[in-house]
Amino acid sequence: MKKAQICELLYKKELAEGIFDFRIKSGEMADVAKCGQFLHIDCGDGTLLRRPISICDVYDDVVRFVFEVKGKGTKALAQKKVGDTLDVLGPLGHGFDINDDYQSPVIVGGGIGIFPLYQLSKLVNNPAVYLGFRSANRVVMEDEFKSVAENTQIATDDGSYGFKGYAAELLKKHLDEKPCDIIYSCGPMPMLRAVKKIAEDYGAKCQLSLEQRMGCGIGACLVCSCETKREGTEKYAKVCKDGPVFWADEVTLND
Amino acid sequence: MKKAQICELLYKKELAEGIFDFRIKSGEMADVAKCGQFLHIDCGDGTLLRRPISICDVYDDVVRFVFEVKGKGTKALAQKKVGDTLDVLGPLGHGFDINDDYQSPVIVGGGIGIFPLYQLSKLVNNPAVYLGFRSANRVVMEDEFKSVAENTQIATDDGSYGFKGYAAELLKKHLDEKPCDIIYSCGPMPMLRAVKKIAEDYGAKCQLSLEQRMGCGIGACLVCSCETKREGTEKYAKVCKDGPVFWADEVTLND
Amino acid sequence: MIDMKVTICGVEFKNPVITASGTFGFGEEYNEYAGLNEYGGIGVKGLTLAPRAGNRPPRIAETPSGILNSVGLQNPGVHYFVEHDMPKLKGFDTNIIANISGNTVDEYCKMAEILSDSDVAMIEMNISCPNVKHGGLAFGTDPHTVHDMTKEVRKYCKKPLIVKLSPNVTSIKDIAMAAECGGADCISLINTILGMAIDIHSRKPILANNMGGLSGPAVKPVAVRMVYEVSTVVKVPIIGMGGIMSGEDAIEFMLAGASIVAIGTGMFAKPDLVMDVKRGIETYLKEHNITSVKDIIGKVVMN
Amino acid sequence: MIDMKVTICGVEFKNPVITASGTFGFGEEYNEYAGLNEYGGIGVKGLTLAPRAGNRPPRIAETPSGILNSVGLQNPGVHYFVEHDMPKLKGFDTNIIANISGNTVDEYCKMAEILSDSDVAMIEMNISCPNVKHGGLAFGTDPHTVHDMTKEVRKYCKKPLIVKLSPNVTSIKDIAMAAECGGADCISLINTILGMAIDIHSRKPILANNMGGLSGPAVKPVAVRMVYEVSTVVKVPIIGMGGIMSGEDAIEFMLAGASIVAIGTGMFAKPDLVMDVKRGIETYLKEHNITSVKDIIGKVVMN
Ligand SMILES: Cc1cc2nc3c(=O)[nH]c(=O)nc-3n(C[C@H](O)[C@H](O)[C@H](O)COP(=O)(O)OP(=O)(O)OC[C@H]3O[C@@H](n4cnc5c(N)ncnc54)[C@H](O)[C@@H]3O)c2cc1C
Ligand SMILES: Cc1cc2nc3c(=O)[nH]c(=O)nc-3n(C[C@H](O)[C@H](O)[C@H](O)COP(=O)(O)OP(=O)(O)OC[C@H]3O[C@@H](n4cnc5c(N)ncnc54)[C@H](O)[C@@H]3O)c2cc1C
Ligand SMILES: Cc1cc2nc3c(=O)[nH]c(=O)nc-3n(C[C@H](O)[C@H](O)[C@H](O)COP(=O)(O)O)c2cc1C
Ligand SMILES: Cc1cc2nc3c(=O)[nH]c(=O)nc-3n(C[C@H](O)[C@H](O)[C@H](O)COP(=O)(O)O)c2cc1C
Ligand code: FES
Ligand code: FES
Repeated sequence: MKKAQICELLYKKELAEGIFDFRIKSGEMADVAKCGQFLHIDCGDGTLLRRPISICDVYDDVVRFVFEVKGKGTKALAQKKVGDTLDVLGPLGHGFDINDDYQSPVIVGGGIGIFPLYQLSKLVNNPAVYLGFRSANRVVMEDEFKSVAENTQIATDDGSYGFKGYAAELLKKHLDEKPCDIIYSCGPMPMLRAVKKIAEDYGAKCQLSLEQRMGCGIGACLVCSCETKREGTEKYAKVCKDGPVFWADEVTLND
Repeated sequence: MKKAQICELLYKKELAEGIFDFRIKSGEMADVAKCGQFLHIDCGDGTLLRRPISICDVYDDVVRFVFEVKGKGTKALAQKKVGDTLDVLGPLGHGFDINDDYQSPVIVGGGIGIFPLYQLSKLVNNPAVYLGFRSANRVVMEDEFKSVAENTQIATDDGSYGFKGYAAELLKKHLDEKPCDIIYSCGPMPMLRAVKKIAEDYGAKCQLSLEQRMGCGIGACLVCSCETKREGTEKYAKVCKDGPVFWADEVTLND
Repeated sequence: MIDMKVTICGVEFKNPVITASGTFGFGEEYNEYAGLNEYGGIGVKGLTLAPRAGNRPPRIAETPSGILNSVGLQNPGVHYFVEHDMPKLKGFDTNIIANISGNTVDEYCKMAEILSDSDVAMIEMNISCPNVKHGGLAFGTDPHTVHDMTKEVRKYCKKPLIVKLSPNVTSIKDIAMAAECGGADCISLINTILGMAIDIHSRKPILANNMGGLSGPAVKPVAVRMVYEVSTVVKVPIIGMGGIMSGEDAIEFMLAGASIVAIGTGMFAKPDLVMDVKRGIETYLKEHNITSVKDIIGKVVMN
Repeated sequence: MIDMKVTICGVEFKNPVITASGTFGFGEEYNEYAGLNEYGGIGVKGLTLAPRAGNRPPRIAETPSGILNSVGLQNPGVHYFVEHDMPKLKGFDTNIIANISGNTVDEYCKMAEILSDSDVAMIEMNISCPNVKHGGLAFGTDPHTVHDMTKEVRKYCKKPLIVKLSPNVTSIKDIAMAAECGGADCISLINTILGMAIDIHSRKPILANNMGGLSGPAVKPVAVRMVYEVSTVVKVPIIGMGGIMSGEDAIEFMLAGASIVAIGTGMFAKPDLVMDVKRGIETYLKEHNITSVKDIIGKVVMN
């Protein structure tokens, strides 16, 4: 029987202002977690709903996630101290399609979307990784990504660090010059739309990790829908259960 | 201008199961607190209303209060750790009439009602103190009371410690045998009713500290009413502002 | 041993805790967190005659101690349910309560007819969904409409018929009496309260559908009041819901007059909440030396 | 500099944040926590023609993110107010809004007449108090009654007349339109939602009056929805309230259509909340480069 787990917070670090690296103890979750899945976390402080946060990495019996403080829930979560316990549901959802057939994967991340891509960068064959941030002071985990994927390149919207522009532009340049048999991407909706479009234009396979406001997180309440290409009742897929990772050609990104 | 104060929790001890002794730092409050006043405390954890808790004692810049875990608010309060801060409004209300004219005061407390009587026992002249508890394992602060008022006697409902019976019975015995120029009492409603009755029967002056569910705590919202002897709109007094300490002959204790 | 059985409309519930329609899908997902066989019953996702895609996302917003949802009855249609979901659900030893919504009275009748031939234990007529343009809430706010609809649907319904009331009304008593007069075998309440939340930075309502239904602990005092009010005017049993998060909350509803309680939003926080609530009720009964849960139904003592 | 001034019904408010009637007494107490001169206005405790003792205690219960109250209009009567409280309140540089409740239409008219000769800036007709047997809520739930009452009271009222609406209705729009047609110069909403909480151990309702009015953050989504709905059907300005705890909450109400916002229950948690809310609004306006608070009123963009 699955259940919510009470996990001790083992490690906590603020990577940049408002961005926290948490590592919690849960052998049970670490054992079964698949890259790209997420946790549904009770943040406390009177929040009713859990908050979905992607798994960033897994070591032994430790699950790592990194999150940015946005509103009430993540603010309360950031207040937790090492030694406190977290009530966590997971791992949930479907992760990335990782497959040894892919020889030249490209990973494109933006903002908080880079966190689920870290473990992915370790697990796929020699990926090219393009990470976009608003500006230099929001750049996090660069060294970590570089240590697992030497072809990591940073872009900032304002050019204050690395390439000036969007990570999607780096993807385009890559596709113009180098081979790519799959694109994995996670980040803000405009970025995902751009990546989807580029993938279509270049005929590349592409997986996107989506976000949506959630209730149950396990597929029962139908609130976390994303529009798919199919029609009828199947028009909407569930981000929590069918996703959060989808094949780009399945979803419209209209929402 | 008055305001809610953010006070550090300096000391915390569980005196008996679910009964906590808290000491917080607030020079401002310690300076002005009067014996019998209360604090209105934000307990956190999604509680909307503050919780009223009596001041138990004041030392230098430290305010002490003792409380029992009852429901959501006191439960959350009990979770606070030394070093955490509390958001406290106070001191509020009107305290006891302390007056050197009183030469033989008797203090009668029951359950959580004993806490506001501790400082009082120190400040009045040689009081006789009768404290009632449900049973032996609920007896707290006995030594402390004895060290400030040698005539302290304990009663338990079930006779598992001290006198078997109610503190009010000890009061009655006292009045039969010894002088008393004022009675101060705080405790559960049945005890207060008994004390009020005894005071009337013996013609003794008597002050009671009452409890009522509160909103604002400062006299504006009129939810904390207690019935008084007067009629008309003045039928209800405000426990938070006119009290919590009232002269026994002013209140009906009908509620 | 505490007797947790409650029988309403001739249907025996092994305990009085069921799930609220729409929050529980068709059971599959939650079955992984607590065996459905332990449940008194399960209310499954609201059905319509034809399949429905539901409203655009986002469909949920958190509010203080509550949520707004605007799912809009996404469902595969009553035929699909009978053919694909019921066969799976039949395998569980629990009561299945179907929940139906129509655009017209005729649709309700058709669905009641179809479901009457299935293995559902009861049929709940949802005339209180705030998230659809036609039918739903519009039906549930006028006593005459409620009466006439219930009477009509009753003719086609061979199972006990529950009428689910909307709290978005001036007098819940009038609506409940109309439903009872029309032939309702049971009343369930409350459905969600219409609400709105605005993202002050984008200046747009958070829900793509603009408005949605409020549920969760925030609505509990309103729900308890309405259950009590309805209990004073109808003789049929009541299924009470709205913000139940614990055994204590469930007891509050039962004292107010509910024979059965349903859990919805609370499960999003705790996927095995139904079990928690059941255990919480048992603990309370033990503490108070009550041997049968039936003995607390409607036992509030008014001041 | 940000312009926080809002003028409604010819009355200038130095900022759009006022207190909600009944939560603020007559101002004295809160003046010790934040100078009343800083307030846009203050809504004082509900008045009746004769003094009223109010309901038996307990009069308050905490519910998830909300409270139930059953004060029942304890007040010294309108005459006492005019003679004893107004002289003190006059000393403050802020708008005083009187709030009146009557057992009969006639009583409302008398009170409006009496207060018209005082220095109050506006008169708020409370036809939505759930805590009194006569008048109150009973008046506020029927459009015809609301229309006729407003029309009658309007005749005697020489100050701008606010009609305060009850959320305990099927269609808040119908009631608001009725009030506007009857001559209301302004609509305020929401008053409290009727609710109940039961102490499961004593089995009695916590409030001695059994039922009470729900307020606080729990009701915010319902209040925002109703303010928006009313804004779509009336031309008169709206005073919005219900669960405001921050500048962000206030902005939500203003975007939904409120010209002025009122703070009630929130002050029990934070006695200087009015100031917090005012500063929160200013911060938001600065961040969004908006120079006048007037520019956000009703500016929600529906999806
Ligand atoms: C599958 C998935 C994985 C995610 N992984 C990460 C991650 O690794 N790191 C990270 O920083 N963030 C991640 N997010 C986003 C994160 O869930 C939101 O930032 C967070 O829920 C905001 O909660 P809040 O209380 O701080 O904000 P509030 O705005 O106060 O939240 C209010 C409500 O809206 C929901 N909500 C608000 N923004 C989002 C959003 N972008 N996505 C989903 N729900 C939202 C909240 O969950 C909550 O129910 C992920 C989201 C999803 C769906
Ligand atoms: C003037 C005054 C002084 C007090 N001093 C002390 C003290 O020194 N030590 C101590 O242990 N307790 C004291 N109490 C009682 C204490 O306030 C309650 O036990 C506490 O509020 C319960 O809160 P809760 O959230 O744990 O319980 P819940 O039952 O969850 O509270 C729900 C609501 O009811 C109110 N409430 C419940 N019980 C009481 C009560 N007995 N009196 C007032 N409000 C209540 C709460 O404040 C809250 O608003 C005092 C009460 C008053 C009025
Ligand atoms: C996401 C969601 C979907 C719902 N869908 C339905 C539905 O299809 N049919 C129905 O009758 N009620 C539906 N409801 C209402 C619930 O069944 C229930 O009446 C309400 O949520 C109050 O209970 P709660 O506070 O425990 O959630 C839905 C509620 C939620 C939160
Ligand atoms: C204790 C209390 C007393 C109230 N008394 C009155 C009143 O006398 N007249 C009135 O119009 N509204 C009264 N109200 C309603 C408030 O003015 C307000 O409409 C409601 O509480 C919603 O706002 P809030 O959530 O900010 O409190 C009262 C509310 C509370 C909590
Ligand atoms: S969050 Fe409930 S179905 Fe996805
Ligand atoms: S608690 Fe508000 S007047 Fe006493």
